[in-house]
Amino acid sequence: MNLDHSILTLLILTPLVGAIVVALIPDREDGSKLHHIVALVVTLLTLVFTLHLPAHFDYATFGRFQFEQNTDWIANPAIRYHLGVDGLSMWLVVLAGVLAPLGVLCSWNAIRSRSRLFFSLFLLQQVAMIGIFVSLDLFLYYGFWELSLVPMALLIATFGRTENRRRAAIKFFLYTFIPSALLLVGMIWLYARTGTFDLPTLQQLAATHAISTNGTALLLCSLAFLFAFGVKVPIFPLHGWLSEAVQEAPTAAVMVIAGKLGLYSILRFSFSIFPEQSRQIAPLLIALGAIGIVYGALIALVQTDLKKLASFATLSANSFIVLGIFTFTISGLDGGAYQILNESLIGAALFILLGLLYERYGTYDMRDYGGLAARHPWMVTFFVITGLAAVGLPMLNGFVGEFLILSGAMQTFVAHHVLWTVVGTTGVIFSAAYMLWMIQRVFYGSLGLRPEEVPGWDINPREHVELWPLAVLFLVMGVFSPYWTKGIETYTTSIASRQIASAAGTPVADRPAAQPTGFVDPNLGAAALGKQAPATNKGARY
Amino acid sequence: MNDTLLWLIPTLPFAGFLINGTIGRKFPRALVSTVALLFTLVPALIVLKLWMYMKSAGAPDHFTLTGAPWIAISGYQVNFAFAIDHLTLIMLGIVTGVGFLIHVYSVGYMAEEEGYWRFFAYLNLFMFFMLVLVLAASFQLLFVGWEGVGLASYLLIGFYFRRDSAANAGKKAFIVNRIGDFGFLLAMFLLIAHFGSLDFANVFGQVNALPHGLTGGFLTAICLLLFVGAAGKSAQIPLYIWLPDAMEGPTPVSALIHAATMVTAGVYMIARCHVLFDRSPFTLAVVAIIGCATAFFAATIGTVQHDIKRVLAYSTVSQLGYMVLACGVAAYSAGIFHLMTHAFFKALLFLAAGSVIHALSGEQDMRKMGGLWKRIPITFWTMTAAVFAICGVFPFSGFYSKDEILYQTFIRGGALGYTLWAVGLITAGITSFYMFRLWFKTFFGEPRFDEAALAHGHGAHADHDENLAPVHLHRDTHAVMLAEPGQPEHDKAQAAHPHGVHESPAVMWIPLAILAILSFIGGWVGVPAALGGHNEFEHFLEPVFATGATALLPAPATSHALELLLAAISLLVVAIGFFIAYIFYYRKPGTAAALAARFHGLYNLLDHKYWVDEIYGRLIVSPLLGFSRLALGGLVDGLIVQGTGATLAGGTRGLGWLARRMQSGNIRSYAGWLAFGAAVVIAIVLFVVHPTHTNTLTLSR
Amino acid sequence: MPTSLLSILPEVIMVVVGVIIMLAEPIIAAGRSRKPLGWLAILGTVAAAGAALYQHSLFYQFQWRTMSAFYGTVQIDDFSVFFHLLIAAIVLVILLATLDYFEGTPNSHAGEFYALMLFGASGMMFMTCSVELLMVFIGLEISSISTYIMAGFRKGQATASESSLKYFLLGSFATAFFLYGIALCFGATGSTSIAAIHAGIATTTTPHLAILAIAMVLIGLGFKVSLAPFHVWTPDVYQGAPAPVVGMMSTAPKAAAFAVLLRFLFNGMPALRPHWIVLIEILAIASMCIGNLGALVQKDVKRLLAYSSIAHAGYLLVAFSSTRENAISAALFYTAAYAAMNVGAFLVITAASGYGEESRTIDDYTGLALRRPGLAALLSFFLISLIGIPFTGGFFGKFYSFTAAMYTGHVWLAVIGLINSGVACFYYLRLLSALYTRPVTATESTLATRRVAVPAGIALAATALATLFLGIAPGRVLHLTQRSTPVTLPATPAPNPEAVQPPATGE
Amino acid sequence: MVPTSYYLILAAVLFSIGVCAFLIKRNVITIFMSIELMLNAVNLTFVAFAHMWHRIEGQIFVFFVMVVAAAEAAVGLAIIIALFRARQTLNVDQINLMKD
Amino acid sequence: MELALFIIFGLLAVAGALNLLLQRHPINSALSLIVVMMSLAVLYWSLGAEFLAAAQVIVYSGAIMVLFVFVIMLLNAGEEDTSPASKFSRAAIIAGFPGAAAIFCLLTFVFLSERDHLGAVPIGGYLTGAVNNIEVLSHTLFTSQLLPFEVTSVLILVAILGAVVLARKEQ
Repeated sequence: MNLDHSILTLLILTPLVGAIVVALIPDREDGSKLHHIVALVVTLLTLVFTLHLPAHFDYATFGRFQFEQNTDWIANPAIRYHLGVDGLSMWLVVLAGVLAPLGVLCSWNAIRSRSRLFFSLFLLQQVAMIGIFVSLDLFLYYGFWELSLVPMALLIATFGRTENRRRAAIKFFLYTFIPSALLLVGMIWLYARTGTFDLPTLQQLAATHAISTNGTALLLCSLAFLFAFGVKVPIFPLHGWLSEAVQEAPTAAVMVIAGKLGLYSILRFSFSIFPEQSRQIAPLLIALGAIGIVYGALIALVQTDLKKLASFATLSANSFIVLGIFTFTISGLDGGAYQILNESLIGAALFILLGLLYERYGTYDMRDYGGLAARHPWMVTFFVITGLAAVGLPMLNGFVGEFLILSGAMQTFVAHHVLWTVVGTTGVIFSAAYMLWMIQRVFYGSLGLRPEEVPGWDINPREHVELWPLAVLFLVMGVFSPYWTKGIETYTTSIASRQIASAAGTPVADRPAAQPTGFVDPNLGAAALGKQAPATNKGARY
Repeated sequence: MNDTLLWLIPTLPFAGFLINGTIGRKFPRALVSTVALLFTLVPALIVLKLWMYMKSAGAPDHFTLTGAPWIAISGYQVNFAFAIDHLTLIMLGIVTGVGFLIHVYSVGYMAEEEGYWRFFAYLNLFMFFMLVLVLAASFQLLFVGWEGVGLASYLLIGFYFRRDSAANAGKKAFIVNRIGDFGFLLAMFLLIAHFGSLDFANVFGQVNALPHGLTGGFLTAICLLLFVGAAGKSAQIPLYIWLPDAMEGPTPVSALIHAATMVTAGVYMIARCHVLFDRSPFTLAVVAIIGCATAFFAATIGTVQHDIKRVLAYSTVSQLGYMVLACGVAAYSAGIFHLMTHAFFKALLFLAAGSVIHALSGEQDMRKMGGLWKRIPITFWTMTAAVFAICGVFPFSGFYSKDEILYQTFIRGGALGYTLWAVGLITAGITSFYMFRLWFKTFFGEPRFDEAALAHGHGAHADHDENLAPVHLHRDTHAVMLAEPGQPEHDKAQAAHPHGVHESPAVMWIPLAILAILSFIGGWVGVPAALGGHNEFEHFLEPVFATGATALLPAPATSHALELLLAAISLLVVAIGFFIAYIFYYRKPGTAAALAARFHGLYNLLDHKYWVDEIYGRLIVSPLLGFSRLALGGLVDGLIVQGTGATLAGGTRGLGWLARRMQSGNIRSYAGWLAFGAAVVIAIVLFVVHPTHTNTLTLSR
Repeated sequence: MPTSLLSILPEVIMVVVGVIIMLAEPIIAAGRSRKPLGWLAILGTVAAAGAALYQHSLFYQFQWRTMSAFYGTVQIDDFSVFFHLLIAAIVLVILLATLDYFEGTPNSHAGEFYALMLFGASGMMFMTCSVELLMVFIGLEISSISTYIMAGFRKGQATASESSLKYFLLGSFATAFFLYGIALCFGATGSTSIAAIHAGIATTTTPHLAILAIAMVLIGLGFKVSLAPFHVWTPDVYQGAPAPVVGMMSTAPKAAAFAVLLRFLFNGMPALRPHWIVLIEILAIASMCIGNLGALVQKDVKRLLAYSSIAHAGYLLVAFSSTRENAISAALFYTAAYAAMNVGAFLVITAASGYGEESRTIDDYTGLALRRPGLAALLSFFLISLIGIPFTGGFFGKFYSFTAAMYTGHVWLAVIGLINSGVACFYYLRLLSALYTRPVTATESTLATRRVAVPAGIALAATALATLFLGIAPGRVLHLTQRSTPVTLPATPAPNPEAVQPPATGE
Repeated sequence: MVPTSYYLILAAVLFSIGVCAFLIKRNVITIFMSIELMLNAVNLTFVAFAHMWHRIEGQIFVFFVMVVAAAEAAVGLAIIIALFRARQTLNVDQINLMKD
Repeated sequence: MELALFIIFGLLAVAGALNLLLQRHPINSALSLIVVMMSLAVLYWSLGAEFLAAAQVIVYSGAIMVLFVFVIMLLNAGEEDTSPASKFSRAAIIAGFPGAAAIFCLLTFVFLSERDHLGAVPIGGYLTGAVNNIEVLSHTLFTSQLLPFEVTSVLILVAILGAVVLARKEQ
């Protein structure tokens, strides 16, 4: 039997069955780790299954989905059980597979009581996440999208750190749910117009302008989509929920709370169904992305709470991706998509490390820390590696993504975009500042208050198992990026090339390779650039 | 030439880093140093072999090694590729040679330190990145080395991380470098946008293919941005502030990274990109002015410093200014020449200073030195060679390189050229003054240190803060808990270390000696024709710099007589500097203090380094943090972002209270609402008619 | 069996079993358990459901679309069968849950309760199959009066009798409006039969009376289904009434009332759609907004669910803005989905708080998951369904409703509705997250710790499964609801709406 | 000849007075009476329409309303008695345990 | 003549209704309601509903109102509490009375605007001599309205059951 036709279902079912199994094992007071072990086995199994995808993926197939499954589910409305992946979603599925065992491992000691609840919710969250990545039916996707909210909200509400947890959970839920109500309106509208929820079909209809001739309605609908996704990312200034949720959520949950779901959704749905509307709105999003980068970094710079810092760092990092994908250049899209993977891994590592600190010293307040480098040489090593990956040190993964994003933004050759690229690039300065500042406050200098009172221990073997794979991935993904980007390109080329066709109206190949007269100093002649309409298509070359 | 061997040049140090970095803490010290030295020596030997190959007849003057792709997307690809030409070769020689010597020196210098394995791991990491930097065949790979050396620098400056000042200095270095990188990155983005590649050969080829008259425009933007990067890395105004602070690192680090190699990366980069810079006269002018200003500015600060390493740090900034100035007047080979000689003598200066500090068990303040020349003669003599070299005393190496720069500046002509020359000349005098000041204060006069205290104190290094000695780095937690503050280690260290002022061990002075020889003769490869030489150095680099716009411009008129005259003038200036120092610090030691009291304002200004750090703090850092905290964190995030959500939530809740108010619990009021509602409903039905209603679509389509 | 009897067979069974229980009740000694009577009632309900299915099978057998009896007073079609089954199912589940509810409580009148439940159900069933407004009125009164009584069943509690009184007085008040509406309808068309009204609207000389009649009928039925602004009774009555009764009265009579409304508007008054459509929109928006806003500030769980039921009535009413077929199928689906989840929620409350209802506020439910994880999980599931998270019945209910509205271009209705459901999740979540939070104070909350009885467990499982089924395979039920549009007899061509345009109101 | 509309308006007057009485009266029993008044107003409308249309259904309806009113009265008064037993009051303003 | 009859009993009915509203003691209100009902009985008669007129007197005034009076006596209900604690409900004043007035106005507006189509009423039955009002009524009751008639028994059953359950005194 060929696994290719059922692998995606298997991927969804494995954690689901796992969740049910975990839910059936009763809680015991004696601190048994049965739930942990079952969850670990399930997540590892899922990881193994996800690896089937890159192993059997056809990298030569562009713009088409693979491992497809397409069966009837509900006749009316026409909802199909349609799964499939392309290079983009494939890697995200693998990412979800990688993060899950890490989540279980980092909860090993953090979750002592009510582990049944924790791990069933955690596995449900995993189901939803994989489901989001593999769904090709808009409705099915929406189902998983909403499904992802509940376990997350409950995880925050139940396993939150402080008394503020319920508030944070509700805030998280509301912030995500209300916009997704708009998403649902948009979906229903689409359905009412087209009678289908099938993404490939909708994509074709969109390409032939067959969804609607009402431009305003389409734009509004695309905005509804974008708004829902943007809050989930979160895009500045829609990040109101992020800080509290990150502060409260247990490490395993925080690893998947922001970024990839929203960004993937923008890439997959906004860009596919509303190609022109997305480009219409792109200047705004580029601006917001650039502002978000600086904004998040600057606020992170003045935080004293580690998790709050990390939350704004997340905002900043996700803003890079937003900036990248809305440039609609291959470079920006590739970099953005790649950076989703990177940022998730880096964020996971960062939150795991913060969790380790919290496990030992019970606080996230930086002022209570200091001088830990001597006590935890391994921990500081991983912290520094993670920090460097986050600030985009070359040879580590963050750099490749950031570089492609920003260079993609520059390639748009629109004065306005160039300006925002410059603004966004300052993010590399600020990100270094807050990361190093954090590392210094926690690890350098003299021993802090908490560490003086509480004995800590360096990283134990289990924690090594969590962190080494991530550290190695940082390096490998920073050095061998083509392995990932070639998969991602099966997606991005279709998105980016369409823009060129629609915007320039001239075939790419016709353009001369270098055209000195068209060059304008962007810093000096930004205004002049606006007049040179053809110059805006310079990115076409890439 | 075997490709594999070439690949080994950078990878071996990296392997050394991995070995020492992961399992080094379990190694005995001897094994750590063996690994570190071996993995630096072998590349140095390979470079030697490469050198001989390149010198051999029939060898290409440049070639490229291409490896696996690093980033490959549609329309843009960058590979792991190394380009080797004569410029690279010189840099390779400096990096591996000086690097190896400093490694050797460190074995002795760091012998007693905790985190020995860590130190060598970082040093090897630095070597790796520095080699990548000079070997890179594309901007992007160069950037790998560029950032990587920054990282290594960060780690090494913060080596004594217990000390807040060290940690701060490391952070500061990294962040200021990042500002430079910001420019570098933008330059790269513009390059990609315009040329579609970051490959040196590709980009420079395209630039050379541009019409000859085309200068400026976007090229100016790119060059200015590149120069921002160079200014960060090579500590030029306004980004030089990190370098003096970087002296918090162990002295060998200062020698290797913050004097000989890393800080010259900016100069190297400008030289490497000369094709671009040649297209932008405006940028070149900026480069020259900034370089010259930096040279002068740093030199003036150097005159009043008391910390021996800080004097050297400012002199480094100043000398880097000379190199940048050379680049700015398109005398790239002169810049590289000075880079090389500077690597020799400045590394030597630092190492010798380290030896002094070592001798005085950690004292860095020159006011507490004096009369050391008899006590530590090897150090004294080697240092003397270095001081003469840096001051440009004939025939020490510095003389040739510095004079070449001043000469090239002069013949550039024009008001700018002459001004720059004049400033450069004055700077040479100041350099001579403060270097001899250091020389006199350290080695001559009455010993001002407390011999008794030295004899009884333990032999910790300057880099140790007594209270914060970094102990137990490789101990597990329990040991930390039990052994705080680690007395046993101290005792052991004391027992092992000779007391009192002492000459350094052989493993330290042998590198000093080698470098002293190099400082002396290093300049002889570039003896100008005016002095009867052939300037072989310039000719060696000709294949590299012969391309580009400068090569197309008419060469400025040269004259041997002029060159000799200028050399004589500069020697005179050096002599004046020497005499002032001699009088102030040897003959009449009180003069300096009196002058300082007389010109109190000026002295204060210099003593506080023109308050530049404070100005940056007040004008940039504090406002930025305040802005982040209050405007962004408070106003935008608190009020607008969170506030909008809160207002919406609160408003909704308020409406909820209103809805609740309907619910008074009284049946009569309920009936009232019902009646009211009924009236409204009736009114609506009677008076409001839906204008259109469509019955076109069905659910079951 | 004569057709006439066959057509009211479910109701007859309910009434007969009810009478038997009523008669048997005094025979059983005072202290004895009334469980056998409960089982009898359950049997009767099952039989009634079976009868409804039998009617349905006859349609298949004879290819009937409808079956009319008693001079056209009642009309059995798929529509009525759907509601018969739904009402029977609700009553069945409630009966299962209440089997042990009264045990151990003196003077619980359990026997009378079962009888009233059956009588009330028969009234609701009559409402759904009547096409004669007089019959509707009688059915409505039977169902109302029995619910008035059941609301006050825990006589010891002061709140119970207050709840009963409020419900009764305001209910009668609304009934007067409903009756007035029927009277005006009669005045406009000279008949009280829906088919005749349909026909009469076309020829009436006094269309204003008919329009007025719509308003009055909507007021009366709007009260029964607790549409804003006729919702004011809902929170108080739900709070005071026994939880299982609330479970019943928040679903079954509402379903019946919606059935009447559907028949009345879509079969009786389609010609006047331009007049009532605006009203429907406004009532829907008002109900959604007021229901959700009111619920935001509630502390009492039953009051909270009361407000939520107001909002849900609004969501359901959104469907009415669509075309006839879409509106009816969506509304039917919503009714079923809402019944499943809401009954389920109230059954959990019944199980958690018992007869005495010691646990009332959200705080009382804090930490439920710690002691009774199963109940907490079920309640979470029902709440999730009420929020409208996919793969639950509640979601598809809303989905069909809003999609239906979208088909006739009521985009803003859908937008407002969905934003409302976003707001709604706040209070559901407050309860939901409380379930999983450890209580702050050390004092044990008063949540009962006794086990859930087997029948109640079955009832809970049934509602949960129904909610899940509606969320996973909604197509099955939707298919049923789409076939279940009420039949208009005699089928007359739709009159030209222009003919009934009222004269300009300025005169 | 009396115009039918007069009867209808009279019914409307009585109905509105009934509504007002419901709003004003404090005694539960009186409030219940005001409902009866409203029902009577509706009955008058029915009869008037029955006369106008010459159809007996209107009168039949009134007949049923009377029956329902009787039944409601029985139940309603029973509820009032039960309430009085529990609360010892007939004043609606004091029957507001549940609010908000 | 017809008009005079209508006006007299119409006014009497309105007066009775207002008296119901204004009287403080429930017994007085009950008696006022009986006046309304009696007046309506006359109007029923004038509208040709002889049976209903009789039923109004016997069932409504006779049975139902007696039940009311009985309960008033049973519960010993006195005059209404007019203490400040029991003032008008604010919602009733703000919303209720305008609402009631509006309802009246709207109804009247409609009735008046449609008055031409509504026609006029001659005194006596429209069922002229030939057919008896009661005969038609009973015929209809047992043919076309048979089911409601039968089902009403269930309603009454429910009412009895409810009354018993609610009013029974617990031991």
